[in-house]
Amino acid sequence: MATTEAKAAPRERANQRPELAALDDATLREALRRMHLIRKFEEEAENSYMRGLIHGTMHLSIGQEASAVGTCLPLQPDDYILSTHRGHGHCIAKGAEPGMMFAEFFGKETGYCRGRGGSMHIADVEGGNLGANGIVGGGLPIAAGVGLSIKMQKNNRVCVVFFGDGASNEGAFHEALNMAAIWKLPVVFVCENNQYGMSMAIERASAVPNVADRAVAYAMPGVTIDGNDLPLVAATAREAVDRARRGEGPSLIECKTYRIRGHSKSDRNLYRTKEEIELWRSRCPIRRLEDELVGHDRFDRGTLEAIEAAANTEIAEAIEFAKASPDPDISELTRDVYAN
Amino acid sequence: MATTEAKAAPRERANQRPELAALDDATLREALRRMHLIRKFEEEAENSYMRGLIHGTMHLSIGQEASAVGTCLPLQPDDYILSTHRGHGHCIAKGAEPGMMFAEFFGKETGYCRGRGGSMHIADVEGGNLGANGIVGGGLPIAAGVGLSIKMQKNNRVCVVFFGDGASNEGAFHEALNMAAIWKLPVVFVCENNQYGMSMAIERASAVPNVADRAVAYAMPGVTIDGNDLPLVAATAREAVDRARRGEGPSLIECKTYRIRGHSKSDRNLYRTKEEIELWRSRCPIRRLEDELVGHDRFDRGTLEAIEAAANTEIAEAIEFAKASPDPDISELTRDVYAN
Amino acid sequence: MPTDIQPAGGEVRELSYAEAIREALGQAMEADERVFLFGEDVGVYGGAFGVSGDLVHRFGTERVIDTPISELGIAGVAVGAAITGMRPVLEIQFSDFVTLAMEQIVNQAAKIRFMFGGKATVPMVVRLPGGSGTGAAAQHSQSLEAWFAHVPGLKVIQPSTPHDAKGMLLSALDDPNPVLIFEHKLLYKMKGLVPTDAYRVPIGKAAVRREGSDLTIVGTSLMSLKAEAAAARLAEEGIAAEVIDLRTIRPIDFDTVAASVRKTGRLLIVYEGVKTMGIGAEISAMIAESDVFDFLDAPILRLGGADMPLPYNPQLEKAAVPQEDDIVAAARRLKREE
Amino acid sequence: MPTDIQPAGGEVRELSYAEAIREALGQAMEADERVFLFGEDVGVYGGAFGVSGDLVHRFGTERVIDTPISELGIAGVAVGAAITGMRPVLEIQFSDFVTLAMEQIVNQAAKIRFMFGGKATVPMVVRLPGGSGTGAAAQHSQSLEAWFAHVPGLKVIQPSTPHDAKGMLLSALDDPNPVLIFEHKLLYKMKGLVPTDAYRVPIGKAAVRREGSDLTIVGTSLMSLKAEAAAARLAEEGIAAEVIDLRTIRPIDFDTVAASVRKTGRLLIVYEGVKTMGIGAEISAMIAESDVFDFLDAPILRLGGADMPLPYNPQLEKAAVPQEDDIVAAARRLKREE
Ligand SMILES: Cc1ncc(C[n+]2csc(CCOP(=O)(O)OP(=O)(O)O)c2C)c(N)n1
Ligand SMILES: Cc1ncc(C[n+]2csc(CCOP(=O)(O)OP(=O)(O)O)c2C)c(N)n1
Ligand SMILES: [Mg+2]
Ligand SMILES: [Mg+2]
Repeated sequence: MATTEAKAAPRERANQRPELAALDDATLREALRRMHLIRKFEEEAENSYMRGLIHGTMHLSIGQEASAVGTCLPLQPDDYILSTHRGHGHCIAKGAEPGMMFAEFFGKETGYCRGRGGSMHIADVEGGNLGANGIVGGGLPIAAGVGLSIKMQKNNRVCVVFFGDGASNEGAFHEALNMAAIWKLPVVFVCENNQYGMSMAIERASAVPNVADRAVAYAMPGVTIDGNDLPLVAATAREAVDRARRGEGPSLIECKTYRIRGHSKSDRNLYRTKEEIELWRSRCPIRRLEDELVGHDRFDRGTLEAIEAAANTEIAEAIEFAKASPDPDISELTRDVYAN
Repeated sequence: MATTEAKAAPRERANQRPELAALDDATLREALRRMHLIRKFEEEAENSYMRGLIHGTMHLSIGQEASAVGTCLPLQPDDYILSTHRGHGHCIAKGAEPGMMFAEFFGKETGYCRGRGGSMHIADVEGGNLGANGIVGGGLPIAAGVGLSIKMQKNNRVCVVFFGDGASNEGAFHEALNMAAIWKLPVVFVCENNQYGMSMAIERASAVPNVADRAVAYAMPGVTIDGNDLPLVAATAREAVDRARRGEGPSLIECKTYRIRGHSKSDRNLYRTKEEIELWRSRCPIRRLEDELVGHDRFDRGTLEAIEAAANTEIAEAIEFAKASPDPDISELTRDVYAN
Repeated sequence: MPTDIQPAGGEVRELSYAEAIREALGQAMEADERVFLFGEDVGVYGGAFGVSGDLVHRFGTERVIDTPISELGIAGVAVGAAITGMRPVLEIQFSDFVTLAMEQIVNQAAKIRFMFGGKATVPMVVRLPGGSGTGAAAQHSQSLEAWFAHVPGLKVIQPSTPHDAKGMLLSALDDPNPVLIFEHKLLYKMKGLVPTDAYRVPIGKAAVRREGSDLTIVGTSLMSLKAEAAAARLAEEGIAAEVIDLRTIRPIDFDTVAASVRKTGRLLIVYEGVKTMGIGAEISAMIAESDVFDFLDAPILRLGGADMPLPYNPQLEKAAVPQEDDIVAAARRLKREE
Repeated sequence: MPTDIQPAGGEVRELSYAEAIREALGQAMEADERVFLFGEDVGVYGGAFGVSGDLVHRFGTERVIDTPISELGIAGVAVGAAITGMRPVLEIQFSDFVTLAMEQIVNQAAKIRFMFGGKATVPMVVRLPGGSGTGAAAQHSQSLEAWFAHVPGLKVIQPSTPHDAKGMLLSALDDPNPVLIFEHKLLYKMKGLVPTDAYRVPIGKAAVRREGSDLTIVGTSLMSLKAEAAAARLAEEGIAAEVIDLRTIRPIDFDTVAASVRKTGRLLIVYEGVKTMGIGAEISAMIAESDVFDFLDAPILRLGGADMPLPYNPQLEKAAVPQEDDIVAAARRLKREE
């Protein structure tokens, strides 16, 4: 989703912080729509799971919507993203259809992966999403390859790769950031630091408190920001994306955020406190943006409610589409193992 | 090899730089002996290779003797080292017998690995050398394991792991340093930055000019030093080893040095200039130490010549031992694949 | 119910497969302070599949160690600890992630002893939950054990019952070599009789689960249970299948398989990994190159995973690996062959 | 001399195996700007085995790219480039180091197309020098190709002649799937006739190198050359061996092997990888489960690497893998069997 950035903010945005003032109404409306879509998508996915309609596992990003949507705001439709096991948000933020996502979740032929991939592998290749990934850190070296490909094809695109705090301790992180740096690849590394890799707090898992502290090891710009602040995420991402597009090389952005739900469906939350979860629940990135917008008279409550309601409707229709969709044909079991 | 460090240097060492003054005569004599042994060992290995007595390949560390010997000076006999494909120096520095090393090279039953390992796998487990390694970076995660083992057994040992500049771009480097840091393991990471990983100059391979610049990513002390300066290497290593032994965690030491020979026997040196090689040849760490010692009246030339001559004799005898040793018995082909 | 309950002392009672592993770990850690468990989320989380459970509370965070997500690194930690006197037990959270740790397992752990001329040992145990059936799709459902059967220096086991899981894990901890244990995720909740004592089940010995004279079915892991179920159904049709649970895939207990095939003249091998180059290939080839060849009355059949990544959709997922019906059908076909 | 020189246009002259690969790379890079070569020291160094040679001078450092020592990372780079329109050729300096890159090759490259429901392709080529005989010991001498024959989504080839090396590499570059090429290091200097044109040798087709009626010897890579030499000696004793060079180990050309065994009734498979779970296991099992079983007059023999890491000592190293004499002896034994 590409946005038009106001060089000088119109008069009525003059007293707003620059990150907010930089976003016009249409952009904000779309950003809010996508954040709601993500939230509802995941709540409904969770529901469907509880009701036995979805098998396997799932990793919900409820509470992390701002980093996904904010990061994708400055992207063009033909820019690339690479996502993670916790990838629904990235997928929607890059413009995917919730209907095809639900269909994938339900294992249907109409799903993004024709029911073969499931939640952990949803890819919207046409839309520039080169896939969620079941392997922690798996997308990082691939992103370097996408960056190299962009550079060789001189097509002026950019690749954003999302990963978690836990992934930053994988060797793949190190190798990918180093290659992106030495070759000045148009890649933006976006760490969604939700403070845990499964049960492992970042303080226990990582030698440094901030993932972005590692950017110096690759001589690339690195910044740690409040990942629940959509305008800030968008402004930070825009800078990195522009830099990448100018051929000046990669950046590392660390969005501090929190996953409200357990790691996956089997998590009993033994490694964190209820209080901590509640604290972060109160930092909901959606409500926070809405409050700021109302506070600055950018939107009134009615408009916000309408945006949310429309998202709810879209999700309800998406589920219906998915439910009504056909299952894969078992005779096509081994289709697409090889390309011809 | 453990050394006795003079708390206050004796009178006659008063005008010497502290790194030199800290080393007593016996220590220096032994350090010189080992540097000469390494140099001669490798020159003779090269000779034997040329004459067809050794098959396979070999990686010579001529020019890098100070980093190997200096690093091992503060180690106790039961401390551990982990070495690399370019490991003859480390092996001798930790106290191995050149005879058993040559025997290994010649594929003899009396070799350190009974002729099964060869140059790239020489290990002197009893002497605390847990092995050269054919895999670049392969020793790094193992070192973290050795460090953990030391910590769990509370045996007060220290593990030094050597690796090259090229190895610092392996994911293994990242994972190992992170684990050593979070668990405060008694490991000293010694990068022998000889400026090339095979044909790849560090400036082309790595995003940062100094490997030690990456220490911040693991919140551990990191220092870049002149690796051809034996007293400096020894002093730096001592500090890191002491720190590790005190339970204060790992350190990263980068010894800038140069390999005078090609990467291996098949190197045509297309990636560097004759001038560069000559420049570094003039920075020979052995001659340099000798000159400093003579300059400060620590030893006279005659003493130095005697040390070198003794080393030459030792190497000559070592070769004879190796040549006279028996080949492995082919009926024992699959022995030691498994332990019983 | 396993047919080879050891004459171990102590009570016998029902435990799940996961509980049996936990009991073995606890007993080993009590008996030998060199033993420790580490891996991703094995501590307070209790392991991704709940296998470690409360061990961290019993033994503390120094002996039940949560690691960063660094599979190559933690495999190296196991090697380093093993060669310097410890007895590490490493859990790779899903066996699919062993793809990141192959270097340390294959180039280091498996070879160090030989490369060093016998002057070191690498007594480490790696636990690897594998297999499909949980809807976890292509990167979390593989059965990769056959790769490791190709690697000299390793031992590779696949216990299929709680009894064997406990006894073979304890044997693995006695073993001075690196031992990989592939545990099928669908087995963790299955129950079986397990003695309270710290008994051993040997590595390298297959178990005859059911005797029969018409054909031999060799199964591994979950598939040996499916083979038993299939054999019960076949018996109703008058086909007497002998069922062998291979249990160890490196080294393979050729004698047990050979003795059975000499008797039955027919062999069917069932495993979940991809059929091509799966463990069944080796068993078939061992038989075909031995003197048992002369006893064969029919081709040697293999049932293995379809030639594809594991699909997410549950119907497809089921269709991609052998099911009880497939075993019954294959056994019938084999019985008819002349 | 290869028996299947394609009727390709252009002159035919002698090239070494390494030169043939280089020629294929050069022709592909000229014809298709999406093709590029990368890996450790493939640039000015010319490749650890001199395969890339002067390519960097012809195509520049933007298309012949030296990489850091980051095997996992560079495999990922191949995947990323392939799914976005490029045709990467990755050299893994020694195939042993692929142990560091398994994750990207097995979990990503091989599965992406399927996992994404067919909505992406991964046309990448990985070149992997392997094999023993150079005194490089256990971590630089392995033949690990059989692992990849177990991975659906990949194609795996092992050309044994300069002619096939060129033609199969060009086919690999046409292929929309990830193709792994295992090149034996001892082959690089071997010479053979190679047409100047950019001809293709198909993936998935074995080559009958010598016809014979007494037994079939299937060899892979260097071992197929040894098998040819052995067959020549056997002919002098009156044993007519048919020699098949398998060339592709995924997918295996079963038809060619089966047709031969139907004719000869005897099968010997020779490969350098560890015998247990090596590619011979699959070929044996395919025959033993097919109707060719009925044509077998003797057990199916395999000659493969000894069950051990490769030793450094040259005598031991030789003893650890099949040699021409071993093939002759095995063939004689097989011929005698009833
Ligand atoms: C290579 C690998 N190791 C382990 C896992 C199991 N696993 C899945 S998600 C996860 C935690 C990842 O943490 P982080 O990167 O912070 O992402 P988050 O889940 O917090 O979004 C783990 C350990 C995996 N999928 N892949
Ligand atoms: C994993 C791995 N990749 C590649 C190689 C081949 N190789 C051996 S040494 C070497 C260069 C290593 O460079 P560096 O770490 O700087 O050590 P140096 O040789 O300079 O001492 C390479 C690429 C290897 N042995 N292992
Ligand atoms: Mg996280
Ligand atoms: Mg170097």
